[in-house]
Amino acid sequence: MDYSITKFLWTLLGLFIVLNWGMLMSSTMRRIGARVSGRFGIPWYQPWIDLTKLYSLKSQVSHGAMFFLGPVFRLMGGVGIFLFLPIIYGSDHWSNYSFSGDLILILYFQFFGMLGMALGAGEGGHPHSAIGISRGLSQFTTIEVPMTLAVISLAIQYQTLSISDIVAAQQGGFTTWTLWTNPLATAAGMLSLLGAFGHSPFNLVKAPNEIPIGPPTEYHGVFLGVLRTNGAILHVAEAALFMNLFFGGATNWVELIVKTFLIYFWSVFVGTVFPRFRIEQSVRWFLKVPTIIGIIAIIIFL
Amino acid sequence: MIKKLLIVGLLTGLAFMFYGLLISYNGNETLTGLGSYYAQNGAREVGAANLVSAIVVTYRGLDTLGEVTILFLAAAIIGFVLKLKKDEVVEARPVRETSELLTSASQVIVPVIFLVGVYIFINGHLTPGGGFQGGAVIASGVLLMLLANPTMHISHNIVATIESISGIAFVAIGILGIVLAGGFLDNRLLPLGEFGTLLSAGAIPLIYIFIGLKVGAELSNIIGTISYNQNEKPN
Amino acid sequence: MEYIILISGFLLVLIGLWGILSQKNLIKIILGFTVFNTGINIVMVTVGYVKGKTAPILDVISPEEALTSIVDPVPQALVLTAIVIGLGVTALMLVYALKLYQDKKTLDINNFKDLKW
Amino acid sequence: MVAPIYIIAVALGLAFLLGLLKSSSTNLGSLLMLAGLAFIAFVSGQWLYEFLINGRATEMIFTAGFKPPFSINLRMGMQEALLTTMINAAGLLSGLYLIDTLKKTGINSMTVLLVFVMSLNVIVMTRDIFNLFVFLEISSIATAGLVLLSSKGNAFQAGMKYLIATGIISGLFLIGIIFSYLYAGSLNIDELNAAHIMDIKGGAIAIFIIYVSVILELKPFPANGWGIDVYTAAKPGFSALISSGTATAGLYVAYKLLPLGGETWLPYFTIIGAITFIGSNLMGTRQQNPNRLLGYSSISQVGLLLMILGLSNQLGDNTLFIAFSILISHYAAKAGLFWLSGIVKSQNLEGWAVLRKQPFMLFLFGTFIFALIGFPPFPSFFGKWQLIMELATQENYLWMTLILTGSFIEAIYLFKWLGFAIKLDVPSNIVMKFEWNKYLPVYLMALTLYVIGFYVSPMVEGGAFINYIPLLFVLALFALDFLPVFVKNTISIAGIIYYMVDLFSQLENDLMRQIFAVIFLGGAVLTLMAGYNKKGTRAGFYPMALMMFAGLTGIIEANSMLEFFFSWEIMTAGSYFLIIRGKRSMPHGYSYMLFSIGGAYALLFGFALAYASGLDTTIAALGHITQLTTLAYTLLAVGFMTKTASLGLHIWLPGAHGEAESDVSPMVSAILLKAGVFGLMLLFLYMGTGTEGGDKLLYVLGWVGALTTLVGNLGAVFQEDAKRLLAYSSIGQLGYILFAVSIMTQLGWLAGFTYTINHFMFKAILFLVIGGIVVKLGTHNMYEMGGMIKKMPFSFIAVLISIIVIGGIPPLSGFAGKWLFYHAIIQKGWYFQGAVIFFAGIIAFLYLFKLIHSVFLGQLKDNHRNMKEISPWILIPSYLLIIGIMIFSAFPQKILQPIGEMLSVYFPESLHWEGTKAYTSLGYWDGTTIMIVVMTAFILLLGWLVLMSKKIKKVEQFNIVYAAERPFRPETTHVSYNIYAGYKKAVGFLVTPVVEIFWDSMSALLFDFAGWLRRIYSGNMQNYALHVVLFIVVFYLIALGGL
Repeated sequence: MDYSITKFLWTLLGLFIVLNWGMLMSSTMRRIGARVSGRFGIPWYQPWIDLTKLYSLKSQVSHGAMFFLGPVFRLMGGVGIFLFLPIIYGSDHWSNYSFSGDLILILYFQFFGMLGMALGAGEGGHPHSAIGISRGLSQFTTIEVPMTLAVISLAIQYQTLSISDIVAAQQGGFTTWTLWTNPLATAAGMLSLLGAFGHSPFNLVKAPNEIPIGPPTEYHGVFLGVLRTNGAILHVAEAALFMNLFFGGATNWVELIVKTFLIYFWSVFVGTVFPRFRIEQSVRWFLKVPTIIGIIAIIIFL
Repeated sequence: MIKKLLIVGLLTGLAFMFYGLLISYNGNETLTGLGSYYAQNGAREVGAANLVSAIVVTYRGLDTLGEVTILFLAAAIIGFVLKLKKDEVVEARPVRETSELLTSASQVIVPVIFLVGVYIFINGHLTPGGGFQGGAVIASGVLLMLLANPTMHISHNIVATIESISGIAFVAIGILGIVLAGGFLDNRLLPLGEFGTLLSAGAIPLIYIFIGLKVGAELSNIIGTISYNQNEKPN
Repeated sequence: MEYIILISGFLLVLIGLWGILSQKNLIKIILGFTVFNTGINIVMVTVGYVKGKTAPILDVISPEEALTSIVDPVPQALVLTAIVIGLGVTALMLVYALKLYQDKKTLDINNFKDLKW
Repeated sequence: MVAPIYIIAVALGLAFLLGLLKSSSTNLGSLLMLAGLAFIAFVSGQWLYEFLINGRATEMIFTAGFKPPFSINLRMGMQEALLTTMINAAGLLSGLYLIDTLKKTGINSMTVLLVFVMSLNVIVMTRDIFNLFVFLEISSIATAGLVLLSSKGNAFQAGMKYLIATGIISGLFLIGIIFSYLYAGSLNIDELNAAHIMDIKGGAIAIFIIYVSVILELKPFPANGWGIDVYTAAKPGFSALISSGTATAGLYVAYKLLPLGGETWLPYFTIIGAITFIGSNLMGTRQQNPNRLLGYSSISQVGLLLMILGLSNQLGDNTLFIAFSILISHYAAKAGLFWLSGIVKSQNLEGWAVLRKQPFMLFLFGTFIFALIGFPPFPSFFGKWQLIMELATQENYLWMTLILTGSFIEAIYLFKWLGFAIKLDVPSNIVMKFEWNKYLPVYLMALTLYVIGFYVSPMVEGGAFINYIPLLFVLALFALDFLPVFVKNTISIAGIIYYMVDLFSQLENDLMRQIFAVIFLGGAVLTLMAGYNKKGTRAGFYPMALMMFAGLTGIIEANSMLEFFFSWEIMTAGSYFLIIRGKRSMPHGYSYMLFSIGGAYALLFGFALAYASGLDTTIAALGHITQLTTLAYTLLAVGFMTKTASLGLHIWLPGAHGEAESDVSPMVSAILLKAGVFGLMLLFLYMGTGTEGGDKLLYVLGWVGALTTLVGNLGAVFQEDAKRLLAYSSIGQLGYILFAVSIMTQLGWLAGFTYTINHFMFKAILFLVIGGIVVKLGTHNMYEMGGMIKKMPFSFIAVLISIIVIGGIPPLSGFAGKWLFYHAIIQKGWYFQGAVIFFAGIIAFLYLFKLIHSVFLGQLKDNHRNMKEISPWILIPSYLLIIGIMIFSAFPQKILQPIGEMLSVYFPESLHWEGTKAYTSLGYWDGTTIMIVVMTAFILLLGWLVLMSKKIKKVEQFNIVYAAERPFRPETTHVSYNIYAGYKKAVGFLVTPVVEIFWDSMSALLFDFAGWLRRIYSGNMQNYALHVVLFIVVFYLIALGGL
């Protein structure tokens, strides 16, 4: 592994690009959402304004050490996924610290941030934090079922668990994408992605309207800034992961931007069309259609 | 009713088993096995004219000791059983008047009975009979006395003493057999004497006397204890 | 001849058992036992019988002729012991019956079921 | 040398002499009686000594100076000397024990007792069948009489029942004797045996009658109501003698007469024995009265011994050894228990809790129970072992199964009883008074068990190598039990460390055993350290804990299957006592024990099949099982899986671990469960892959492992009790291990080892810390906790690190397990199992969050505001383990690489290392790099946040707004109870306690069946007589009906 300072700087640059692209993507999506509901929506630069504001707020409240560390964990989760992901295929500079991109590492690194966030919010002592987390975790267990099945299916298909190798196997044109070579795994993965991105109908966890308070209010100022930062990075990183797994990866930044945008758009699109599930509904849902698709995706390889 | 049928069924099963024994039994034409040995050598070895006595007292003396022990045990158990619940209220049995005939006759007959009993056990090695028979006869005398006089009290001490001393004597003779003769309960510790006479067959007459006394005492003891217990007044 | 005795012995055993198993009165059950024991004793003596021979007492028979003229003395000796043992057991049973009667004022066997299961 | 005939002469002479005494001189009488009993005990003991030490030849005693068959003869040989010594010792001790009762009932009763013991001697010694009959009658009559020592009214009923039944039996016996005399011409047993009268129809019937009488005297099920009542009604002091003495003599009679009918009759002995063994034990399960229970148990043991006699032609030369070792255990244990019963004087099992007032007596009680079940180091253990081994070599699987089933049923009620004694409230109305004459016999019987066990062990193949040193250490701690905790703890730790150092020098080239040695003994040291926290003497804890560790060490050291099983059972016993120490542990300790015993019997069966395959006693025999191979491996796996609490066999674990004491939970969870893992690994290594049955088994076990994980983790999610949550989590973790090991590739095993090591570390930490908190807060319920992070920050960090490991979150070592798992699964092709495993793995987050949130985060309760951090003695071992976790996480290759090399001997290499990188065909992974990257990034981000944050204000607990107001009650604000309600709605059906329902209905079925069956014991003596006749007729029709 290359621990040189240049490597570090390249990675930092990549992170910066991803962060900005993430923010831009989220404002764009919000605008699309607003237009669909007949509103005008926010300006595209709104996230930067928000972030600047949050980082410069002075009044800060802390409930204790874990409360303080929670956002760090959360951000580490997002950044970590980025770090361990070969973001541009075939590029030494943009492969970060991924050592050929181990899929399992990334799948499990998602928990890092979640756990930290959960603990930090927990120390805040707000009942809604605990409720939200319990729902989030409940839903997450089932989101991961089709995802796991899809990953296993890919592993069987490509006989590797390295993201770089999976992307490499998809090089050679549009038709070699997993999307076409293994459509069922892709379907399972993309359904799972809906939950992972947490848009409607799987956004009871965040419950933006009914529960106006909870972690987002408990965490304010810089804390919220850190969380927002993470959100931006995480969305791109995760979209990039799906891109790598199912859509042939990206050999340059343009390809990455286009593909991640479309992947992200898929979740927003579903979110604007479907109403929200209750938690047990979403749990059941994930254990039904996506899981069955995932199982079939494996069976065809047996 | 079902139970009765079951019993009948079971007894039929047993009968089936006995039938098996029966059909394979052909009767003995000649004396064989142990019996022939005793017939040939019993008189010479033990010196008792009554071969059954020879077997009972000498060859199978240990059985006899056990047998005496059983009676002794029965008496002992009855002894401690019947004194167990002294405090319990026992209804006094209405004692019926004994008939004149019985009272008078018993006074005459009892001594004779005792005498016959003694005769039987003393001659046990010569004639049919022996210690048990004699003892039983003596006990029947005691029973007659009790019938004649239901409230009569048989002295436990005397009976027990006779019983114990004869028992000890029996064992002692047995041990003497080891010391003086071939083994435990060997009758040849005394000279065999002339075959067919009273003073013959070594220690058999002696043993029979003790057995007779002991059995008589034990049976009397049992009868007496039961009778006493029956008559016990509530205290 | 010996068959008849043997059969009657077995019959007595069965009759005794019938009494033991079917009678409700303890005293009758004990009587059943005496019948049962008697039957067994008869069977035992019969087994020792030798056709046409006499008792194993050498008063008139000389010891030399004994082998050819007496029945087997062993079963007789055994019976003697068995009788006494039966007597002891019967005496005990009677005393137990007595105590049971004193306890419950009845001799019906169905009343003594304090211990079960 | 005193001739054996003096046993009769002196006893009878004394008995008659007693009749001369006045009825008031009971003191003299009792002295004479004891002298008599002592004398005959001396005579037989002296003969035993002669035979044992001087190798004297068998002595024949001819009465009346004539040679058999013309006169009665007795025999005094090794067997007779041994049995009469046993009988006379029991007689003497019973006499001593009953001395007060005897004085009360008078001299007559002393006479009867003396004669009774004497008659048993003659029964053993005599070689004449009629003489046997006479003395059998004496013993029957004496028994009927001695029942009446009890002043209870029902004693007469019992006596009468006994007389009626034995009357019928002895009458028939006479018929049998006379007809066998008719055909054989002799009454001498040796001549009868040689006469072969089986060929004549009448002879066969005669033999049948003799056999049925002898068997009936042994009280076979179900024709034994009359016998049971005697046990129940008699004074326990006398029941002891019936159980130990009469049974011994009666069995010897059966043994003496075995050649009479020849081999054709042996199966009947076996069948009747088996029916009795199982039937009586079934009845035992429904008993409330200790004496009656012991009665059933006695009869069942006799049934077992009868079986052994019946199997003698197959057991060959080992018959006597097997019979003796089981008989002596039964003898001493049953006598001891009956005598104890007389001391406790309780009419129900619950009353035995009074034993806790006298811990030593409780210890003896436990000794007897364990000896009856056949635990080491008692003789019955070796006897049963040898029995099962021999039966397996003869392919007698049916009898093996029946014997083990019967033993298991026996364990059901005996351990229920033991549990009552250990756990129920001490009744105030029962007083145990110390009377030396009652206590001494109990002590002596217990001592007998230990001593004989020690002397018997070398007689079994492989038994000579059993290492008793750890047990001696345990014994020493028993002796030191009065010392304060601090001293005992130090001694224990020092002893274990010393032993561990010693052990390591022996295990030089065996990495697998080294790892487990570290887990077992290193774990022992760490968990024991927490014990410094306790005050007082902690009576009984240290011997039991060390016993468990001794057993654990033993299974590592074992070279032979016997040593392994020996240690396995020692470990089970120790852990049972540890588990049952918890406040509410009675039912859990009980179910733990039952599952353990069931598992142990499965193991025993498997070992036996292994032994039978090549007559090899070493553990390596597991490698070449040819008899019923698949069944053998399945049984062995099931046996080990009872310890790893795999699905179906897991229901004991949550209670047992959850309710155990705070430092016991880590011992049994982090350490003890690994014994099962060790066993499984051992088994699988020997089994290997490629066999058809074995591979199927592995496939099934893989699924079992996966589903265990799911059930365990789901179960944990819905717990409100912190320790139970951890316990369910253990089930889940052990499921992973089972799954991993079943994969049978290098990767799978590496995953298994990683999980094993991790689970050891984090579960020890969690149970230590959570256990400490539970004790400190006085509640198990998580919703009653909360906010502890402020009070117990060190505990929080320990728990946090542990849950990161459980969750498999990088960069800690848990991730290594997950990574290896994915690779192993995909290589193996077990995709669906793998999917289940990973689903379960994510579910783990639910309970982990619940645990850490409910305890440490959320709202601090008012009554906990003054709480302090838990004891440093808990934190020190926890932090030592955390250091271990950190090292393992940062340098996984240091441990995994050698393990991989070790495994490459057994499996094709599927993982190789380059520096810190682990390569498989699917990818590679580098724990050290991950650690560095994550740590660096985390520190940078933390720095970023610190840099950005200004003027952070620490706020109070309730500085939140909730439902438009500021809450003020932590109870209403702390969200913890049923936190996953929505989840439960969706997937709650998966936690339906199917397995519990299954086992519950199984036990209900058993109990109902026993309850239905025992209605035959109607109490009516006539029915009992009917049973006897029925038994005879049915037996006759089966045995000779067609003749």
